[in-house]
Amino acid sequence: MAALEVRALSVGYGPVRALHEVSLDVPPGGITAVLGGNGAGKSTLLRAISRTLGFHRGTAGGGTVHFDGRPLDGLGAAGVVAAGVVQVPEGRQVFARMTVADNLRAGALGARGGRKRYAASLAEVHELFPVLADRAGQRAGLLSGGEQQMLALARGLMARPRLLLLDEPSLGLAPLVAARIGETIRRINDTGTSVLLVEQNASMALRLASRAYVLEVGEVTLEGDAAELAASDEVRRRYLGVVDETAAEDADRAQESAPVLRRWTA
Amino acid sequence: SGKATEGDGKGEDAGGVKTGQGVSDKTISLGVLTDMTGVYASLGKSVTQAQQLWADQTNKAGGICGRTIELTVRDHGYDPQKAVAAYTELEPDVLGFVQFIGSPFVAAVEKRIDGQDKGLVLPQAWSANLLGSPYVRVVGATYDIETINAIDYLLGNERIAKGDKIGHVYFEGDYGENALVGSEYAAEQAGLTIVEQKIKPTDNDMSAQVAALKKAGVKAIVISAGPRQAASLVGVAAAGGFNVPVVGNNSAFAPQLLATAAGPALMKDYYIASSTLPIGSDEAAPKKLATEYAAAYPDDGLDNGVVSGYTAASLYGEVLKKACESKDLTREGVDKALLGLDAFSTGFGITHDFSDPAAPSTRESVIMKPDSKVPGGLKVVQEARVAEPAEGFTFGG
Amino acid sequence: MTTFVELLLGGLSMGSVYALIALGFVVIFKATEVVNFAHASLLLAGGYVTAVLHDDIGFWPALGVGIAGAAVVGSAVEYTVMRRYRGADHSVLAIVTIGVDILLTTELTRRIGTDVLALGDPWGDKLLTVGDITIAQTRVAAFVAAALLITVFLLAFRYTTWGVSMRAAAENPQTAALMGVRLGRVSLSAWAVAGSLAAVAALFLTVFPTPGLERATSLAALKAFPAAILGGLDSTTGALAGGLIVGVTESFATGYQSDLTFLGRGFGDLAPYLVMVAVLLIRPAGLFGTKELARV
Amino acid sequence: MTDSEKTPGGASGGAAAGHPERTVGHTGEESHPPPPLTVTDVTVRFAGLTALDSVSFTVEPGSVHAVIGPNGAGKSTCFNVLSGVYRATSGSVRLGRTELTGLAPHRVAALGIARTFQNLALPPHATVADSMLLGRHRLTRAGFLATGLRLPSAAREAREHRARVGEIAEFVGLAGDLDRPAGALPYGKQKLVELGRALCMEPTVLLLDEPVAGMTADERRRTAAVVAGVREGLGISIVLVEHDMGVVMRLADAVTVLDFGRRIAGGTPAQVQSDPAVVRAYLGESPQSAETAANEEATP
Amino acid sequence: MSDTTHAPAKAAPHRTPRAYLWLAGSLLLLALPFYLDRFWLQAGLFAMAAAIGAIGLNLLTGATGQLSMGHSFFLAVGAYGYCVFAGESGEENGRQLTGLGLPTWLAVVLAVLLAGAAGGLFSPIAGRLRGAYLGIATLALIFIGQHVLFNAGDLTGGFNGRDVPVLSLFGFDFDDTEVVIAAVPFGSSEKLWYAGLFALLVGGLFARGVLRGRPGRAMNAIRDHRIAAGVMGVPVARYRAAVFVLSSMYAGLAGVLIALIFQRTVPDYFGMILALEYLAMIVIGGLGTVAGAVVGAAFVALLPQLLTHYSDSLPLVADPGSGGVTPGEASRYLYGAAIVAVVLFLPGGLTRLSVPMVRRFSREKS
Ligand SMILES: Nc1ncnc2c1ncn2[C@@H]1O[C@H](COP(=O)(O)OP(=O)(O)OP(=O)(O)O)[C@@H](O)[C@H]1O
Ligand SMILES: Nc1ncnc2c1ncn2[C@@H]1O[C@H](COP(=O)(O)OP(=O)(O)OP(=O)(O)O)[C@@H](O)[C@H]1O
Ligand SMILES: [Mg+2]
Ligand SMILES: [Mg+2]
Repeated sequence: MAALEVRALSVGYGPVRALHEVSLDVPPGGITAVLGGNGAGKSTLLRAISRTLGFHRGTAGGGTVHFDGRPLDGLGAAGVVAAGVVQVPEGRQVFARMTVADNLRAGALGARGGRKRYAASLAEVHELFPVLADRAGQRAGLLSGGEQQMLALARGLMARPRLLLLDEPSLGLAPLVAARIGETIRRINDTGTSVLLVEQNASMALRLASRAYVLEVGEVTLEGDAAELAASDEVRRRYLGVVDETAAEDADRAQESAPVLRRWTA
Repeated sequence: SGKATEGDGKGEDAGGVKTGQGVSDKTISLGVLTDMTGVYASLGKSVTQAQQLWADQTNKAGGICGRTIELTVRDHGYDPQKAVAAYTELEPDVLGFVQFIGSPFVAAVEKRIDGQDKGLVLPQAWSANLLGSPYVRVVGATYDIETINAIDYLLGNERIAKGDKIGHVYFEGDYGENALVGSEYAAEQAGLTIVEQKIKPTDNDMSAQVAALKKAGVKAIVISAGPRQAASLVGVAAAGGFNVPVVGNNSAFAPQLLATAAGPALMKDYYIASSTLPIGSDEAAPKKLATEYAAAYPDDGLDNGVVSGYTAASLYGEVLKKACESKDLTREGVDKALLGLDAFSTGFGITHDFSDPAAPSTRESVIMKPDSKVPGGLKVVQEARVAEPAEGFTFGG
Repeated sequence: MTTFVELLLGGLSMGSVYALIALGFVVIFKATEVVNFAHASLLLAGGYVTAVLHDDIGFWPALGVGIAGAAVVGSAVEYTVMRRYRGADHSVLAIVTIGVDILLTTELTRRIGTDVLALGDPWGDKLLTVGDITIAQTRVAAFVAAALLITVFLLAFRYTTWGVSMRAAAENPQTAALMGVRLGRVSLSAWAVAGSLAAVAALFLTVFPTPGLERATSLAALKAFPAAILGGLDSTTGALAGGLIVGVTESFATGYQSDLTFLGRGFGDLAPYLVMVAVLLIRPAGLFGTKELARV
Repeated sequence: MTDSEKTPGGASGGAAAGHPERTVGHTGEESHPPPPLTVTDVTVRFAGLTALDSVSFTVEPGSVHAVIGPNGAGKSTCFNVLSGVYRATSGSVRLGRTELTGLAPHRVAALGIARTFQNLALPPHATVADSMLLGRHRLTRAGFLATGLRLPSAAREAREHRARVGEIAEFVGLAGDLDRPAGALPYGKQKLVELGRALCMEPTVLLLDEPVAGMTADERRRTAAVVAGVREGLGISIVLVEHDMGVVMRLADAVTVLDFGRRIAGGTPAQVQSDPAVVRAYLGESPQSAETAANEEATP
Repeated sequence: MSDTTHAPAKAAPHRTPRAYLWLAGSLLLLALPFYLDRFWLQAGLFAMAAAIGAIGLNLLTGATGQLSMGHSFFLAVGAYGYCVFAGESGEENGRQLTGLGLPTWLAVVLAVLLAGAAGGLFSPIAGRLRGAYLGIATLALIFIGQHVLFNAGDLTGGFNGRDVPVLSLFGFDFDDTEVVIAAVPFGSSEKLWYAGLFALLVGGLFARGVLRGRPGRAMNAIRDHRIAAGVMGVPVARYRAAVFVLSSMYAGLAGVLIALIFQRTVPDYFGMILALEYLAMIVIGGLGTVAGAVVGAAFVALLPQLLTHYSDSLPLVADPGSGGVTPGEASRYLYGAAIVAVVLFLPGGLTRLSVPMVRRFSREKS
């Protein structure tokens, strides 16, 4: 049985339809990747699972979400966290006026376990991102973009979730760190946490994941084993950036004829 | 349009009585512009209920000029815009106003009253600024006179003497500043020095004022503020062993205060000057009013607002009767009737003379002292009289 | 000199009452970033309950019920009104609290009517005298209560998960929800706490030297605005400091009124606002408030 | 009342009035290269932290200059100094001969320096068109009176500039989204709005802070093409901060590498990429980054 | 009147239902003085003045994000400024009052400018503070204003205020001397009605132009992201100051109009409650738009009047003094509840209401 089971999920923002009958699984202890271009609906999918669509004036228009057989649909956002599902949101969203340390404490609010567990989690994320230990007393809003991303991720890890929803965790991270994020995800996964990974760095995502889905304009267009998907032409071209010779030439020509911006004359 | 055909409402009834706005064959409408939800709520409530009581009694006794009295009440909550709006609303439909609380609002419409409307208005305020209009008439001594009388009481009882300093704690605004004119005049006459302390209606703790007055070494304090300020002042002074007499204007007392921590101190050495006998007086008229009011409004306490509201209403009644006799119930008729009224008394200890719009209707004041045992919480310590300096006081100087 | 010390102490003691009121603003602001204009009516509610009950059940139980009652009123406001606006603009929410304030104040003033209610406190008009200096015992009690409560909240905000949840929810409700913060519960608790604080403040605002609780009592709560801002709207320490500064300023401006006549009489009410503006010019987020972030 | 500070002519050159060296260009034909942007010994300190430590580099006219480095190295801080948001503790920044240090942001903008924000700084409710029109603030002159009284000049100006906004939106690929609120767009598109808004300023120097973050591979390629197109078409200088080495390699003419606020390397992309210090501090030997880089290089 | 309905007939095919609504609304507003009592006209005039003031506040708070709780101060500056500029020196109510005796039209202009200048003086403070801090700092203005109004007696007349000189334009006096037009006697309210409508129209259109144009975008940018606005070339400090000045000028104009309606300035009026009412107006109507300000002003200014006027016929209301809920209290309950409910059920303000309605209307037509 799947840890997370999304069935025929549809979501709209007012008149805008963002997801249409999306179904997807995250196997227990597995990593599932979701790929898709801008506006495909990846973040919307995660919001629907974590029950935070309301904050964006979005509404679920049908479908079900189950986690370990329990429906998540009736819960509030905090209830979902209590069930063990934690989302690291897109675009950092650190608590800018709180210190780094307090951000991490906030991350642990939904976690079970006492002081010891907290100390252990803290030590772990500090080891992972030493800069967060150095800057413990600094207000999070003053961190650099990448540091904020690390904090957002670390904050999510503090909750010790059973299912981690990651929305572009490597956004804005230096290559070295991005690579480390990959390792971390794998390590977390090894300890039994399932992961639903939305990531633009498709090569990393597909390397980590066992299953993968491609979303386009709110619908699943491709799905399957991550390795198989990585080999498909479509995915290679659009998400891995691997281009065969003729296509490259086409692209170059297309660029030539692509709209050029004239200078502006008053 | 409907507006165009509307006449001025003037006419004559079967009995040959001329009528105008607010008077029909069956009723005489009077307006009440009061404050029952704002800062003067406690005054407004007593005054309005007393006036309603008067109207009911009058109607039961057959009304005036064969007509029943109808009061239209508007509660403006001490909001200028609402007050002016309420005046505008009622003015075309009433003969005049038996009550108008808030002297700034009276001032705001005074031009209209004097210029076109000419209906008789009895404000529940005693500022000398209100004098001078033939239509806006103050019933009782103005604050300046009242303050002179109050200070004279202290002098007469040898609580203070020439050369002393006395403190004056007063509200910013009409009331306080008019009272200050009186205290300064009295001080000048008696060779006293005034130490001023201006406060706002939102100040409830008089500790700093007491400290300042104590520092200045005053021998007595005049307070021209609200009941709460008086209570705090007297309480703080007494608790701190600063034992000087305190006198206040008629608005500086409410019987409810006697139940608070300041109660004992108030009963010790605090005096109030006023233009009526207290409701708890043993005279016939106050006694009767007290009984009837208590019967009509069993849940509400007695205070001096009841007396002053009832007095104003009775005055209006008297004027209407006189106007009826001269067969002219128009606004002009009412005004004329009032000017002819030079000895009006309702048994509350003071006789009023309304023949001069530029002077208050009396220069006398009764001096009272808090006493929790009497209804209304005040007993008389000195009957109505005019202090010598008050006789010669000129207004607007 | 005695006058100076007396005014200073008088100011400090009145200031601690302001500090208590300001603390109520701070709690709501920290939890929701909303300036709560309904605080004055919570204060009236707490005071009213205490005042009507003390005769029957004694002062301390009455105070307890008053505190609980105001907490219930606060929670009810949160539950029935504020909750429905989650995510709205903060200035919009401030306006909503004005509406709530009008409703509550109208109801309470209608009940209080024209009465001046005593709270039945044990201190009465007793004074504490040290040398030449006297100060009302109620005010000493106020000072102690303010210092105590403010310390408690300072620690609570800093060290409990409640404090962290509150700040997180205020800053970014959505992300806080993603961290498992129950937004409803957090703001409910904040309103309840603000209500209880208001009841305590109401006690000290209406006992000697002020005559008692009456309909205009809530106006005095407005003086806590400059106090809260001056200290920093999101700082408990700031509430204390701001309250004391406002109290002392007011006391001196009034006490030395005769020496300050060139500023116009009745300057005492204005002085706290002038001090507030002066402080804000130097420190735009108050003395202890969190400075605005300026990074992109 | 704000009209006084407008650049006369408001043309593409956009150099400040009173800047003697460059009179403002008016036409597309004219192709004066923009003046060089020189950063000299810039140091920025925050309480207990040196975010930039005596950093110097020069952006050659018309070139793409990449600034790379680990997270927290000081790249965005550098942008903040260049755009007047932060004031450098010491050092100087010059555009041609004009000193920028100490100028308020809007004065820097008036000189034709435009930027995008790493963490997005878009109004949540305004439409994409309005957000982009904001970029044209410095090029337009209608003030309170002119717009309030609806003078024809204001209407004409608004029309012209809306047309140009349309062109730029078309160019960056937002033509279909002009009437949507920017806040409701997906992350990647919001980055494009930022880019479009900066282009709307008709800048002489364009500062891009991670323009392709949050995009898929082919979106990155497209955006990179847009950036290349900007340089081609407008001949302006571009300073680029980006963690995607593929994009950096493809676009940059020169690279400056920062680490802990210090400049640790500089040169052509190729030189930098093989610099051991850079590899150690930033790139690492991760197969992934090499892979992307290689892929990108396959499409020159 | 038949002319007016005929004239646009040619253009009719292009007219949207919205334009028809506008037309009908304007005709109604122009005709009202012929039908309404002074009370209602006065209520309407208060609403117009409030609308002008609220437009100003919406420019500042709604569009630029600078919370102001001191708006009534600037209204006071306008009102008293007019009195001082237009009034004559002399004694009034036993007080020596100073007045410059300028022509009244000039006094209006100068009063508005004076209010603007007062806003300009405060702008250094406004430039440094944000959010609730700015809001409460502006509260200081009210207390300063009240202090001055009470203490500068020779300018303001103190507690009881001073008389407002009658506005006179081209020899036409806006006073209570009756002029009969179409058999309807025109007093000050009827005359001022048209002056008020004109001022509101001009003020509204001006603000709308500003909001929809370049300054409006810059103002919104400052509200949404101050730093980004600066980087985009908006001189933030200067703009904030300019908007403060402009907003104060609107308040000044509203103040002048209010003074003319009152015929007397009363310091009590310009207090904190009024400032909060203005905030309520823009929130209830809709933040950041002219229509929002106007609708909100009408709501806040007229609702209490309606409630008190008809309170006698409201159920559950007892006679004053009988111990039940008095009309005054009932109207306060309803007013408080209305604020809460409007904001609750119409997030974005009352003006949101009209959008779907007009849309539906036009759909049905087509
Ligand atoms: N708050 C909102 N209001 C209206 N429409 C929205 C909102 N949020 C997202 N959308 C729309 O829903 C669709 C899906 O957006 P979503 O943010 O889920 O995309 P995404 O796949 O996460 O894109 P990206 O990779 O850029 O983050 C898009 O068309 C977007 O415009
Ligand atoms: N206003 C500030 N106050 C305090 N520290 C700051 C401030 N701005 C930046 N810093 C610190 O300066 C360092 C450099 O930040 P900067 O944003 O320039 O990094 P960056 O190179 O852009 O990193 P990234 O790639 O992660 O965006 C960081 O450690 C950051 O925490
Ligand atoms: Mg997304
Ligand atoms: Mg950065």
